[in-house]
Amino acid sequence: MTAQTDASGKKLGMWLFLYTEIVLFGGLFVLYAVYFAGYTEDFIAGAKELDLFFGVVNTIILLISSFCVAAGVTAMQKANKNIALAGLVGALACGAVFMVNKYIEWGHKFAHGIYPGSDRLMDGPPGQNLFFGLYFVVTGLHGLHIVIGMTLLAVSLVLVTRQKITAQNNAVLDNSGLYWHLVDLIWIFIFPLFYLVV
Amino acid sequence: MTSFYQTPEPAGFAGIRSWLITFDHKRIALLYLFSILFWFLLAVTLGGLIRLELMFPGKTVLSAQMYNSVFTLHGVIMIFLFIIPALPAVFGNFFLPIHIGAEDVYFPRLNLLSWYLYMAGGIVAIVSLFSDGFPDTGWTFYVPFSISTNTNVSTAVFAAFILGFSSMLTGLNFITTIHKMRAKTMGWLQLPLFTWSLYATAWVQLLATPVITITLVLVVVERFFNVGLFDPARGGDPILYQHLFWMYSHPAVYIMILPGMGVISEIIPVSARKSIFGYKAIVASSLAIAIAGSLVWAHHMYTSGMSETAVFVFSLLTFVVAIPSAIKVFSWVATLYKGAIEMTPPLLFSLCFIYLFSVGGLTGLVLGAAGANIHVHDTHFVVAHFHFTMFGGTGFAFFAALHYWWPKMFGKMYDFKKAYIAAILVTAGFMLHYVPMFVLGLQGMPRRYYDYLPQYAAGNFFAGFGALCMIAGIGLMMVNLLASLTRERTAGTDDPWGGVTLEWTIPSPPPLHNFDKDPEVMDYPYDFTKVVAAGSGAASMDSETGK
Amino acid sequence: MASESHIVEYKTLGLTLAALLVLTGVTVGAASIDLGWINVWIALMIASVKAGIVLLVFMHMRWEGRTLQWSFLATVLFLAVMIGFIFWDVAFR
Amino acid sequence: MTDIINPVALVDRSFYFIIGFSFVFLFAITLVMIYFVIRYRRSRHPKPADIRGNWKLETAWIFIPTLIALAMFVSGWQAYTGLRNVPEGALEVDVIAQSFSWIFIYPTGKETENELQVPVNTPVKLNITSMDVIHSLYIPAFRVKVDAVNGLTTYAWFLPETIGEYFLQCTEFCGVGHADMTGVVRVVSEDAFEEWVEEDDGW
Repeated sequence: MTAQTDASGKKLGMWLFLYTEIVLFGGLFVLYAVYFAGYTEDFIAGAKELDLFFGVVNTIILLISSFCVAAGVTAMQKANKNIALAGLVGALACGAVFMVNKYIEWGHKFAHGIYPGSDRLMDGPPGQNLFFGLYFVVTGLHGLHIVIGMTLLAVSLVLVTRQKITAQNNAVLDNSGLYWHLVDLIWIFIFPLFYLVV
Repeated sequence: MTSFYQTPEPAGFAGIRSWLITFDHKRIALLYLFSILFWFLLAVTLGGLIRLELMFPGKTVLSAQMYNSVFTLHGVIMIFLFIIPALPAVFGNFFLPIHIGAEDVYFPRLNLLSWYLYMAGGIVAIVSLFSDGFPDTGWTFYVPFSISTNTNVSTAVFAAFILGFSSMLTGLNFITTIHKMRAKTMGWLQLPLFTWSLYATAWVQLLATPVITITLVLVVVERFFNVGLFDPARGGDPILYQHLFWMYSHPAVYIMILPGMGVISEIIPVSARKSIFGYKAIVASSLAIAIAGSLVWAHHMYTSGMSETAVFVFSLLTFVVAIPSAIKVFSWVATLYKGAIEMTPPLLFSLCFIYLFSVGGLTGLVLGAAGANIHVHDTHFVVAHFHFTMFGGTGFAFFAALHYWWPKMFGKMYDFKKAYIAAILVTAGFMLHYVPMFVLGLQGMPRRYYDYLPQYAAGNFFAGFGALCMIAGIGLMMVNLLASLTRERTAGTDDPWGGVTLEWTIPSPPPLHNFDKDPEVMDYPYDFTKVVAAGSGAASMDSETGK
Repeated sequence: MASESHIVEYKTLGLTLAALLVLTGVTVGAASIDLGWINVWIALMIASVKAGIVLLVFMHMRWEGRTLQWSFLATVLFLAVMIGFIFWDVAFR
Repeated sequence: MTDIINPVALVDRSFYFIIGFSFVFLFAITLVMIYFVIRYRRSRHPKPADIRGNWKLETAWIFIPTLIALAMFVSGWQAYTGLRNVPEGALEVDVIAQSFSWIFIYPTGKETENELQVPVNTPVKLNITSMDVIHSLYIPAFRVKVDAVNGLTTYAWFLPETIGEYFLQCTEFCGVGHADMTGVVRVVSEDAFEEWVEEDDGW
């Protein structure tokens, strides 16, 4: 019997897992699509209340972080440990900034009386409640994924410094990278759906 | 040849640990087997309580609130802890790697994690019963009721969430295993049909399960944060919840039945000692069921108030799904034609499967037709229908698989005569149990009713009586199987039925690494010419095991 | 082995990032012009292009085998069915 | 009123059409299966044939069931449209479901609880909604069933052709009183209905 485990299977497994993540968010996009169709005006009004600045900055941050991770993976393939580390640190820093931005942004909304079950949403038009309900659920779930992704990247970082991830054996880094890109991929859709439907 | 039971694992894996931290797919399969049997018997007991309560009008053994919790728990356990994992997690884990000539699944650690998640889900479900009153929503958790009821819905939903994860990871593992670990000479069209059915199932598990995950998350979010996404007063749409729920739960029906069909596709050719009829058609129908089955979810919702266009589309698609199932049934029967059929307990269970599943499928046509559905929707007719498919189908396939692979898993043979009696008792009890429920449904008795109008008394009495017969049969079957474990190893269990797939080429129970030398893969997985030439069969086997 | 997998050069990655940033600018710009309901579709189309770029380059899908490429398409198709078929109900209610 | 087709007949026709074919299929499959198992048992027929498929047969049993299934779909759809197309001049009654009873409101403003009184041979349209969770109005005798959903008005109609009492039930699980959420449909003569609906009973 030959050893049947090679890295291509690990990658396939990771992709299969990513499919489940895509469908997971897909369920929320179903809700979005239906409620957008039903309450278009309210959704547009809601989107105007979101701070486009934060949306754009967070988009750029995530794109840069994705680049950092991709560069890190390339560096590792070339056995260039220091650049790989730099890439991971950069991505982690971007993730942290993203979360801080999110925190500020949510804080602003809370301060304006916009949070699930708040008087303003309870008494306002139904579409507004739905828009912000979805906003909090979707960005909350996405934020959770950012945290998970950062954990994975941090683990990879440690493994790289300990030489556990090498040019020949980089499945963990590869897969963490894929996860991070997926989180970015989902944000690419969240951004226009919530900030740009004005 | 030492079997995987005797082979000691590395240091630190001795005793109970050799089971609790094992990565061996066979041991994990057995962990699943016994935990699944436990949940199954628990849920059977709960089902028995339901029937007992309904056997006579008025209050008999349960209060109304308790009755609602019992049928919810019965549904949750049967669906999430028995039917969905039964065949993939037990027999898939045990035989999928062997069927493709592999040493283990691709992610052995993940496999063990799936079992732990499975057990954790079950325990959370039970905990919710003792903490704050078990949810009384039914396993469908329909909003707004599931959001407004005071019982412990969140815990039960969380249990289902964990169990969904477990099922998803099993699917992920199987797909990777089938893609990456097939014996070098094994092409896709040399896979046994059970493996094919698991492959189709795994894709459904993988893609459909996240939908229920997010739906259940939304229910919990609604309960804790009061977001109002399904609250009609605040713009939410309760029917949308039903869409999301059935978007998973209808494909889940095929997660349940496809592996069962795979088991039958193994047993029939071996018993007839003849190639399966239409191998490619069966493979194609498995995939077709998986794909088309994902497009028909809203046929559970004809009366929900959704649009008539949707009723039209989903009803039409529903009839399309009927075809691949019909192909399978025809192919099984055609396989019997001009075979050399030997009656064995697994074959008897398989024949009962074909009959009961056909009843389930054909009554499904009544439910698929928009107009006819309206009358019987949410009545006992539906309950009888899905028990015919889920229990008469998947349940009987599970029993057939137990009897078929038991000697391979344990190296021990059970008593045939008791197995036949059990099979007949279960089937007869089953008919007496569920056929009256069809009649009750047509008369208009709704499901989930704690009490009923007087005209339904006779039917409910018969159903209750049948349920008791069925439970007796299940008890006999379990005793018969488990009693065989106390015996010495039975000789001749390596290949008692004359099977030709790879598991029958290795000793029973299999050695630790399954294959000591590279398996010899046949060009066609159901080529019985050599077995026919060699002769011999299970009948001789039985006289040896005897008393 | 992993070392056999395709190596994407830094330059390619850099150009990809540049393209993504430009598209982000384009989508924000497009949103500021009021075209009614078309806005949403434009935004979604640009988002799909961006997602495609991330997928093909950053996630190496461009260099993967058919199994991954087809299964990814199947997932997207499943998602499309989920969203699309809902409208058999919602759009005609 | 004779030109109105009672959807009950359509539903039953669809049901018998489907169940009839199903019985034929079921008996055919079961008998053939049992016959094969007995006729080709190993002791009598030890040498199996090696048949791996037959594309003509397989095409036939894909094609023919497809046609039958489509016919079943059509019959079901006809019955469904019968249930959905309300004839003109129907008596409109508003139905409000709540945990755990049914409220019926007549055009005159009269309200009843758990009792629906209708005149014979007049089509009745029910406009149904719910005040809380989802319920489902089910009148087996008239093959009527439709969910009552908060925030949504659904409808159903039926044609009572015989004077008498029928029962109605809730078929969407709604909580501890679900099984008690039953009521009665009283079909009375037109005169009796007119008199009843006008009388003020203190609501």
